[in-house]
This record gives sequence, structure tokens and C-alpha cells, in this order.
Amino acid sequence: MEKTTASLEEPDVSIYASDEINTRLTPDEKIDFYRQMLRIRHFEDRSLHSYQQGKIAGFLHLYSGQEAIAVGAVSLMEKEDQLITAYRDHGFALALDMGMNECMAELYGKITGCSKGKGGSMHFFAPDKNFWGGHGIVAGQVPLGAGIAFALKYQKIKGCCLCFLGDGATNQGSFYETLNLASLWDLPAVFVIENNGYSMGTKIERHSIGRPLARRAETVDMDWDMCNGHHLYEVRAKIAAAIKRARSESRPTLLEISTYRYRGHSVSDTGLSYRTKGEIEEYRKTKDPITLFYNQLEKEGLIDEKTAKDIDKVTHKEAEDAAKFADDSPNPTTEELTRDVYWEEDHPESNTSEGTIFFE
Amino acid sequence: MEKTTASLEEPDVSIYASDEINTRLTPDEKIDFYRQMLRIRHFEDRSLHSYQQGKIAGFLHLYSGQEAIAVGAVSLMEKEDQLITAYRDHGFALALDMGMNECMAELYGKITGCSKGKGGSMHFFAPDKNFWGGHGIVAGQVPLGAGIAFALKYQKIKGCCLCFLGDGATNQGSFYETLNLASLWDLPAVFVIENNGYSMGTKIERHSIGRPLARRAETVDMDWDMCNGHHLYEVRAKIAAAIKRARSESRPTLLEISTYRYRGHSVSDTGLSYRTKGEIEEYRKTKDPITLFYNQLEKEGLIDEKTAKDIDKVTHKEAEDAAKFADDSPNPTTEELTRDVYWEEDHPESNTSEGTIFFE
Amino acid sequence: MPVIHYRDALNAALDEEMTRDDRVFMMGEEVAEYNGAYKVTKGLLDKFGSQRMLDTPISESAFSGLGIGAAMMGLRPVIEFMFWSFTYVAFDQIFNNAANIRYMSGGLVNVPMVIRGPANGGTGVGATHSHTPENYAASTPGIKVVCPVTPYDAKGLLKTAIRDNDPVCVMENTLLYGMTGEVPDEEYLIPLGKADIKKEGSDISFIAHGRAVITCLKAAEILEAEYEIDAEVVDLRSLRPLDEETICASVKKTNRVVLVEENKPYCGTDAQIAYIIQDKAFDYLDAPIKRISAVDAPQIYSPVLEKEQIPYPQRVVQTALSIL
Amino acid sequence: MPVIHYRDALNAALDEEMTRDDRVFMMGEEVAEYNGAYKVTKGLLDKFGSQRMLDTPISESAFSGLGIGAAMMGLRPVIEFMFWSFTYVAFDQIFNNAANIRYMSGGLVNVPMVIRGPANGGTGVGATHSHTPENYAASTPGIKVVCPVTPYDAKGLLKTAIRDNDPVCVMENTLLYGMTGEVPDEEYLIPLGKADIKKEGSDISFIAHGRAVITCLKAAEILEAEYEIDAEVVDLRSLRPLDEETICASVKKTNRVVLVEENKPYCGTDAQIAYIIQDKAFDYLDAPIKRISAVDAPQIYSPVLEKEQIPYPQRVVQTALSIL
Ligand SMILES: Cc1ncc(C[n+]2csc(CCOP(=O)(O)OP(=O)(O)O)c2C)c(N)n1
Ligand SMILES: Cc1ncc(C[n+]2csc(CCOP(=O)(O)OP(=O)(O)O)c2C)c(N)n1
Ligand SMILES: [Mg+2]
Ligand SMILES: [Mg+2]
Repeated sequence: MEKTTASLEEPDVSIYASDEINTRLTPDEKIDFYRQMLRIRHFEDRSLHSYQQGKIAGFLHLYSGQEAIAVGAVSLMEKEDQLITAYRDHGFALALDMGMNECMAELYGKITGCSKGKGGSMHFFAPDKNFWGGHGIVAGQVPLGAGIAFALKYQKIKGCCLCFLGDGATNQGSFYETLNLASLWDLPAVFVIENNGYSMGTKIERHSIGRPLARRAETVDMDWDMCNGHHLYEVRAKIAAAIKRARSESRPTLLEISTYRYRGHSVSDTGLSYRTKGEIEEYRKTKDPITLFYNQLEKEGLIDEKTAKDIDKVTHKEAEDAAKFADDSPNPTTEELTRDVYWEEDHPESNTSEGTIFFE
Repeated sequence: MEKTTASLEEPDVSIYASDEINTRLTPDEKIDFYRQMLRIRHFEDRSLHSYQQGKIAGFLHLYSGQEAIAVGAVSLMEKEDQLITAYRDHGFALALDMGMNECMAELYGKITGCSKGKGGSMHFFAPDKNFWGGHGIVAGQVPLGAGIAFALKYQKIKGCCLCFLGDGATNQGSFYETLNLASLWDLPAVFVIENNGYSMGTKIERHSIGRPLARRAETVDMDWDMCNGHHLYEVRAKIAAAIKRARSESRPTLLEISTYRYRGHSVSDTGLSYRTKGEIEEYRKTKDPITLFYNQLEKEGLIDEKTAKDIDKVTHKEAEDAAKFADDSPNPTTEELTRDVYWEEDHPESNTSEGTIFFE
Repeated sequence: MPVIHYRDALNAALDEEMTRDDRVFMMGEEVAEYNGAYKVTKGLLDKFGSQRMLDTPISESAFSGLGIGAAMMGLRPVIEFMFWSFTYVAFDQIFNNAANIRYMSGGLVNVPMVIRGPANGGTGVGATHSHTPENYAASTPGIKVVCPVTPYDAKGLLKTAIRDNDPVCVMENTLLYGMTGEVPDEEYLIPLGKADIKKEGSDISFIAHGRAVITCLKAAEILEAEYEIDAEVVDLRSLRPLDEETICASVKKTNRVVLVEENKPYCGTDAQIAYIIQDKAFDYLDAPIKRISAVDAPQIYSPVLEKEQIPYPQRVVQTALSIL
Repeated sequence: MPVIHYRDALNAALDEEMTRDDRVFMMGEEVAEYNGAYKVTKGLLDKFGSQRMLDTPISESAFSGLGIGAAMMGLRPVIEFMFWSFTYVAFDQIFNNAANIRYMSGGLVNVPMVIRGPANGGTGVGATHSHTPENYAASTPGIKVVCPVTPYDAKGLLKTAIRDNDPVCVMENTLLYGMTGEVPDEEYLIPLGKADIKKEGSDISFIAHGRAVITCLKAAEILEAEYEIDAEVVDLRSLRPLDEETICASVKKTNRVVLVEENKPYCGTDAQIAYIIQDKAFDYLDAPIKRISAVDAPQIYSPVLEKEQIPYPQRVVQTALSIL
């Protein structure tokens, strides 16, 4: 990973650095956030490489550039908090501490993948880590997120659901229906728009009108806020406030986090037909979340080039090992085709149904 | 039709009476608005009676109480303006000067009905009168309304589409998707929420949060306004402004008109399990649009009890005659079942298709 | 045995299952305070409170998806659609999310959810409100589908559906809500995938689901009375899983079969049943399999014509006679 | 004759029809500035401008409905779905509004609209993106459906669809976009409802649509080379209207039939075709009709298994041999 230095124009983030949610962090925790972001970056780079090698099929939506959001958000989650997102899901999976092996193997379509190779890049799941996917249909996960929050409230569990979507996804009706419902029913949900400025090749100006997008919440009396996605501390501060609102008041929030994706929409898109190289480079130079956080930690005297290099090496190796693991793993067998379709078929001991369930 | 006197608390509507859009009206035009509202009221009463006689099947959503909206809106339409609404469509149909005969016959399911008895109460159409339905799926007509506006703009026709929906319909995603699209694409549309306070048996407080509903437009940078639906002059003034915006700036508007329905949601609903008789009577006493307009015309010296009684008689008779016409009309024949499914099958002379299109 | 209405049988199923398992809750338009558009949920708000009986806005996509999310977390939502027609605005949630999430998670997640409501024509509500999408539902792997026709079946199948760990579509019928039938006081369950022979016979098999079963029973009566023909009426009850055994056994016995459904013909459920029969009982067929479906057009409003559009006993009789 | 790509054949059809009739316009995600997710619309923005080539937000319900409204007013929208899978969020607009409005207006309105895009598995995009809803579409009276497999058919059928005065669903395939075939320079149209015998044969009939036609052709080659069996391959091309005549003529000639499609089996289109064949050619069948469909599960991601999930030539060969 190249490291670049943030430009001088960068706004002062010390207000967020001195936010209690961040001051209470131990040095180890902070270093670990850095590690996690790098881990995501390396995983994505490695998966891109594997795709180019022909090891991965279908879509591959990379999270590179947006790492501070997933890492910042997940760092705030407590035992009962849940998370759901769209198809750009590797960053969240890794931040939630899923193993690179199972993630990479999923991309390779192997039986050792987190979904046994059945879901692919867009459909990662890890319920044991409170991760509910990984969803391919734009905004299709938003009502689900409300349902997860509903389930917490129904069971009187103090927790919330963090539900992520893109800027383009705000144009789906189900997003808006859910905003009304979540506010009307006081659901403990945090809806986060990761606004990376583009819906595939369509710049935000051409896909939606009215700014900020988060203000969409105002009309349903929902709290909302804006956030810079390249500052991990700011992400933590803003999401913490929303989580608190959810947990203590059972009220939802709509948070819009500005961010950027370095890569094309999916790997088949160069990402250069609708934006300039300069635009990408500018972000990389001035707003790369990993670089910015390095600078911050350096200022705090917690990191130096040597430590960074070590972390870089370890996470890079983790990704390489994962690729090897995936490569060496077996494909699912033919019988897997009709497993995991019905819970009852997978549990013959408690299947009360009769008759034919699979047809030819 | 009983006539009641408006209570003294009624706000002064003279500002709207003196609006140019209303001052330019001739006495005959004003009297005709009164007649049109009565015409709708009588039609609805007669159709309810026919329903109770078992002459009408399915649903019957009556417009009684909301007449000033349809009559006011339609009175502003010029040659190229178009209109579309939901299933509570009789009032619009009649205001657009559809004959009571074809409307009543449609309710009776007769071949002489406006849709040959194929659509029923919820699905009236009269393209020759710029009326595009009559739509049964809540908010399903809203994108269509945008499409009609789009077609005008595409063909560089100066005109607009008036698109009506209920308060409950604002909770459908397609409504919100359309707001964004109409504003983004500068469509000459006027979206009107007829807020009668209920979505079936669900009071507005229980189905949506955030007031006024019209403010939903703000987040997509669309102009919006509020309006009292019981004052015909106010309805005209507010809709006229929106139409002007559509025609001259090609910009959409969202208008929320408060109104009330006297009857149950559809005829099978008494309308009394979720609201009190008192609530209904209060509206009838203080806000009945026909009574209020009578009082206004009386103040203007344009109407007296005798004239009103004559109009009452004529419109009442028109409804009675329509019921007789419908009763006497033949049912569609069996062949009608598969007519009007495909344009091409209905026009064998220009049908280029081969093969089987209807199956058994 | 007590004789009760179909709607009350459904109500009893809901009541019992909500009593039994407090993870079960209900959502839908007008299900709570209004007691349901067809009074199927009458009294349940009073009994279970507004935490478990939820009136929704007209946001089918959002509340279906909300149900899926809650089910993933282990709750057991029962979602009422006022009409199955309205699932068209929630189609993606039901037939993409609910159907596929288990598979895409490699079996880590399951969606124990019931979606129920009427799916029928015959009441003069026109094309937008008269869909019979049981074929769409049954064609979707990951989804189960039942279509009860008697109060007894309605109660037993709905109870089983609620206990099922996969998404189950329960397709009811507004014309059946007011019908009566025997329902025992004791608790019982009906397994999914078990057809029921509603009338035994030896000359010809009528195979049907939903209200078409009643049409077949009437046709069988006419055939018996007027032609001395003894028809068997097989009620599929469950479309997925499907009781192929009972179907084939009946055909092997009678060698002639008429399939009757109220759905439109092209790719209706009976197209699939016909394929199965000709595949598994080819040598037993003495005549082509015949189908009777709704006349192939959008549902008409005209009450007179709608009666002709939907299969009626005489049509079944005539078709039966044509292959006997 | 010039040999061109399938995607370019579609492009040519759009180009010609937009040139011919300025009521024709296109909408969809990424169709204009991005030149289409699969470059089917390449160059059309430059040629026809942003009034007629419109990039939409991800609001499928709104822009489908907008198309219907515009079509009611006499325009002729062509709507691209990036995947037919995404029609599930616009299902009501397409299969309720577009399908039914003509009927419910008693014939006063018609909806001359084309909905097109890929409907296929086989590219490792998983269950949410691999729907093949041609059976849903064809089961809906009021809707027409075509599934072209060659560049020639793609161009001819899309042009006809655009000129058609009813809503037409054009189901393409991402795996076909890059395939080549002969397409004449001169203008031509292919009528809807006309099947095409892609290979004549006398021993057995393979009936298919879409990419399954290619699978059948390969199977026929194997049968010829290895077993001296002469299979006929009927490409339906159009599912509604449907060329029953060609289907039945082929079956009457060969007396044996295998139906192949990439859809899931339960109520797949071939269930309907099977019913029609056994009904209309009962006495000509020397063996049960066999079907080969995608393995009955949500579409799997695993590229290795997805190849097994979708019908492949050897499966067709084995099935053919089993009834020969
Ligand atoms: C309903 C639906 N329509 C279209 C698509 C195709 N698609 C996938 S991602 C995408 C763009 C989404 O942009 P955004 O929400 O901003 O998220 P980002 O990709 O930027 O993270 C589109 C159009 C889809 N998956 N689902
Ligand atoms: C998508 C959909 N869901 C549910 C219904 C059933 N339904 C018909 S009207 C209605 C209430 C609509 O209320 P509102 O929009 O306020 O209009 P109003 O009836 O008051 O004129 C409902 C729930 C429907 N027709 N379509
Ligand atoms: Mg984006
Ligand atoms: Mg209302």
C-alpha cells in the first residue's frame, strides 16, 4: 500500500479526536483500526487481482476508499447491535472480523466460503457476528434492516441495527417507505447513506435532486446528520450519536456520510468513462481514510513508519494466504445445488412436510 | 340533498374569491360549478342506492364530501391538460363531463359503460376527455401521471398533468420515486394529495409521520402548498398556481388539499368503527363544499333557494335516469371476455403477429 | 363437531399459534383496530395487544421486508395482504429476498414467515384486484404454497405454515371466508404436501386447488346424477410441496383426468401438474389430460361475465364428457 | 451477409426504429451517457440526444410507470432493465398496469411499450440477479413475450416489438450479447408468434427458447456424430403469441420430444408447451414428453455448479437417449 500525505487544506478534525467516544480509546484499539482498514484495502486489492486471474466470476464491488466507514461503524457495535448492507459488502464483513479465508473462498465460489460458494461477492452473511448480508438488489436490504431493529425492540433487547445503503439507493421507493415506517414505529435503526457521489456511472446530480440526501428524513420527523467519511474519528462520533439515540430513545436516524470509491462500480467498469483520473487522484491525495488516520495517529505519537510497514506486511500476507486458501479449497459438490434451499429439507429429523418439494 | 348552513367560525375565503382566477368567472360558470358538485353528490347517492339494491358488485368508493376538489381542478383544465386519479374516480369523471349514463352503466357492468363493463367503479377512462383513469392500486397511477406529463413535454405541448392521490397513498414507494423523477426531469405535473384524514380505517396519525404531507416535496426541491378542499375558490386558486408553474416553467408541484369523505372507505365499510358520527356531522355542518359554495354564491347574489332547488331536481333526475339507463342496458356478450386484451387482436387488419395468443 | 366459518378457522389458527409462541406476530393493513378487512383477525388486537398486532401504512414493500428482517432474527411474522394482488408492489421482497436469503447465506439464515391473504376473482373487483399468483409463488424455489378450501384445511394448514421454518404463502379466497365446515375443538395440524381426496371415484379424476375444488365437487354431483359417472375429486391443498403420489394414484385408477383451477391458463399451476402426470403416468392415460382455467384475459368486472370467466361446474362436466 | 454481434443487432434495431419514428424513446439505468451496461445502446445518445435517450435513477417502479403513462399518450417507450431480475421492484407497473389498462378501459387505451434486458443465469451473479421470468410474463394476458437467440432474430424481433401496439417483453441474455451471426443490411421484420426450425431432423424434437436453443443444437450435433440420431431443433422465439402449429408439426413428425429451457422447472414455460403438445398431439407421442430445466434451486454463485445448474448439451443427450 502506498502512503500519501494529506494536503494542508484538510479541515481540522481535532473536535472529533477530542470527542469522548474517541478519547476513551486505547492506543491498541486505535492501531487496530488502522490495521483493519489496511486489511480491507489489501483484501480488495487481492480480490481484484484474483478476478483478473479469472478466479472470480460475476460482480466484484470493491470498497477501497470507503474503509473508515465500515471500520468506524463496526467499532461502535456492542453485543446486541446488528448490521446489514448492500452488495459492496467485503469491508463490513472484514470489519466484523470475518476471516479473510472464508471471504476470499466465497469469491472463488468454494465450499469453504462463508456462504459455501452459493452467494458470491454480493451476498456475504455471518449471523454469528451480527452480520445479516450482503444484498444484491439496490435498497432491498433497507426494509430488512428495519425488521432487524423491529426484532430487537420486540424482544426488548437494547440494541440497534445499522443499515447501510448507497446514494443511488435513495431513489428506491422501499427506502422511503422504510423511513416513514421506522419513524412511525420508533425503531432503533441507524440508516447510513454512503454517498460516494455515483450510482454506477451516474453522478449524483443526474440521479437525484434535493440536498443533502439525509434531509429526506426530515419529512418523516426523523433525525439526520451529515458526516465526512474519510475521518475515522468523525465517523465514530457521528454514528455513536445515532446509535445512542437508537438504544436510549428507540428513535431512528438517517446519516449521510460522504465518501468515494477508487475503483469502478464493479470490476468490469474502469470507472474512468464518467470521471477523471484527476478526480480519483485528488481524493487519494487529500482524503484517503487510511492515510489520514495514519497522519492522525502519527500526530498522537502512536504510530511510525516501521509499525505501519509491519501492519502492511501482515495484512498483505493475510490476503495472499487467503487467496491461496481459496485456490486450494474444493468446489461445492453437485448435491450442494439443492441444499440450503429449505430449512426443513436440511433438517429431515424435524421435517413435517410430505410430498415433492424439488421438481424436474 | 339537504342543505345546511355553514357555521360562523368558517374562515374568510374572500381572499380567494377576489383572486383573479375567480373574479374572471361569469355568473353562469359559477352556477355551473354548483351544478357539477350537486351532480356528483347525486350520482354517488344513487350509485349507493343501486349497490344496496344489488345492482353493483365489488367496490364502490364514493366521492361525497370531496366534490370541490374535482370540480375546482377540472374547471381550470385547458385543451391539452390531462388528469389521472385513483379508484375514487366518479367525481373526476363527472367533472370532466362524462355522461352519467356511461358511468352508471359501468358500475352495473353493462356494455354501455364507459369501459364496456370491464373496468368497474375503480377503472373509469375517457381519453377523449383527457381522463386517463381510474386506477385500483394505491399510488400506481402516480408514475403514470408523470409519464403523461413527460409525453406533453416530449411533444413540446404546453399543458400539464393533474395527478391525484390519497393521504394513505403517500406511503407507497412509487409516489416518492416519482417525486424525485418529476423534479429531476422538470415535468409539467401537478400532484395533488386529497387528504381526507384516513387510509381506509387508519387515521393519518397512524399511517404516516411528518406534517404536512406536502412537505415531502421539499426534499426533492419541488414546490408545494396546502389548501382547504371545501372551498371551491381556494381550490381553484391553489391549483391554478400549480398549473401555471407547470405550463410556464415546466416545474412540478405537490399540493395537499384537506378534505373529508362522508361515506365509508368503500360501501362495505360503514365508516363508523374508526370515527364518530359527530366527526362526520361536524364536517357536514361546517365544511360541506356544496353548502359553502351555495352560501358564497348567495352572498354574491347569484343564487337563491329556488335556483338551487331547480338544479337539485335536474341533477337528481339525471342520476335517476342514469340508473334506469344502466338497468335497461344489456350485459356484454361472452365474446367481450377476450376483446380489448390486445390492440392487435382488436385490429385484425393491421395485426402482423402469427400464432396463438389466447390459451385454454 | 362444531361447524364454523372459514374466516373463523383462520382466526382460531392465528389465535392458537400466537398463544403458543410469542415470537409470532401479525402485520398488515387494517389487521388490528379494524379487525381485518375481512374480519379474519377479529379480536386479536384485544387479546394480544398492539405490540403483536400491527396496522401498517400502505407500504407493502417495506412491511414485507420488515417481516423478513424480523424472521431472520428469529421472530415468526404472519403478514396479511388485503389481496394477493398487492404482493405485486412487494414482489422483490417476497420472491427475491424471502425466497433466496437462505440459499445465498449457505444455510446460515432462514426465514420463518407466513404471507397470507385472498387470491381470487369472482367478486367484481376487476383486473387490478383479482390476481391468482399461486403459480408464480410455487415456481419459486425457496417458497412453499398452500391453498386451503375448507375451514378444516384452512386452520390446519395455517397452523402448520406458522410453525414452518421456511416462507409459506397461504392463498385464501374472499368467496370462501363466509363458507362453513366442521372443525374439531381439539388441536390438529395438517402437513404441507398432503393432498386430500375430497370425493372418491373411479371413472375420471378431477384435480384442483382452492375454490375450484368446490366447482369440481358440484360437477361430480351432476355427473353422478345425470350421467352415472363416478368422478374422483383430488384437492391438492398444497402446491409446493406437492403430493405427486396421490395425484398419480388417482390417475392410475381412473385413467382420465381434468385439471381445474381459477388461475389463467398459460403456465398456470395445472400446466405443471399436467406435465407431471404425463411424465409419471403416461401409460395409464386413456385420453389427453384436459385443463380448465379462467378464460385467458384480465379479470373482467362485469359480474355476469366474470361468472363465465371462472371455471363453473357445467364447463367441467362438458370437458369430462368430451374425454369419457 | 455481414456478421455482427447480438448486442449490435439490438443496437441497429433501436437505431433504425428511433430514426423511423420520433415517438420512440429510450429510458433505463446507464443507457445514455454510459452507453448501456452492456453497450447495447452505444452511440444512441450522441445520435438522438438526451431528450430521447434518458438515464434514469434506480427507480424502476417510477420509470416503468412513466413509460406506461407516456405510451398511453401515444409515445413508444423502450425501457431497458439492466437485468430482468430488477423488474421485481416494478412488477406491479408492468404486470398489472401495462397488462391490464387496455382491458379495464374497454379498449380505449393501449400501451405500445417495449421492456427489454437480459434474463439469464450463467454469469455468476447469484440468485438476486439471475431471474428468468419469461413464464411470469407469458402467463399474463395483455403481455407479449419474445426471446431471441441469434443476432438475426434479435434485430428482427426487437424492431417488430417496437412497432407493436401492445406491451412486449424482450428477454435477452448477457451470454449472447457477444455472440455473432449473419444479419442482412436490408431492413427486415420478424413477426411475433413465428417459431423457427433451427435444425431439421426426423428422430426427435428439441423445443427450446433463448440460449437453450444453442444447447439443443450442440446436443443435436453430438447425437448425430455419436449416435446417428437426427434431432430437430425448434426455436420458439416468441412465447406469446406462440407458434403451436410448428411445435405440433414437429412432434407429429418425430413422435418424441424434449423441451429445454433455462428457467426453473415448476410452471416454467415448458410446462405449458408440454400441456399443449399432449393435448394436441396426444396420439402422436411414442414416449412421455421430457423436460430439462435449470436445477430447481435459487441460482447458485459457484461458477462450477452454475454450469451444472443450467441445462447443458450432455444432459439433453442423455434425456433424449432415455426416450429413444
Ligand atoms: C433494483 C436494482 N436496480 C438496479 C441495480 C443495478 N445496480 C447495482 S448497484 C447500482 C448503483 C448503486 O449505486 P449506489 O446506491 O450509490 O451504491 P454504490 O454502488 O455507489 O455503493 C445499480 C444501478 C440493482 N442491483 N438493483
Ligand atoms: C398497493 C395497494 N395496497 C392496498 C390497497 C387497498 N386499499 C385501497 S384504498 C386504500 C386506502 C387508501 O387511502 P387513501 O390513499 O388515503 O385514499 P382514500 O381512499 O382516502 O381516497 C387501501 C389500503 C390497494 N388498493 N393497493
Ligand atoms: Mg454510490
Ligand atoms: Mg384518505
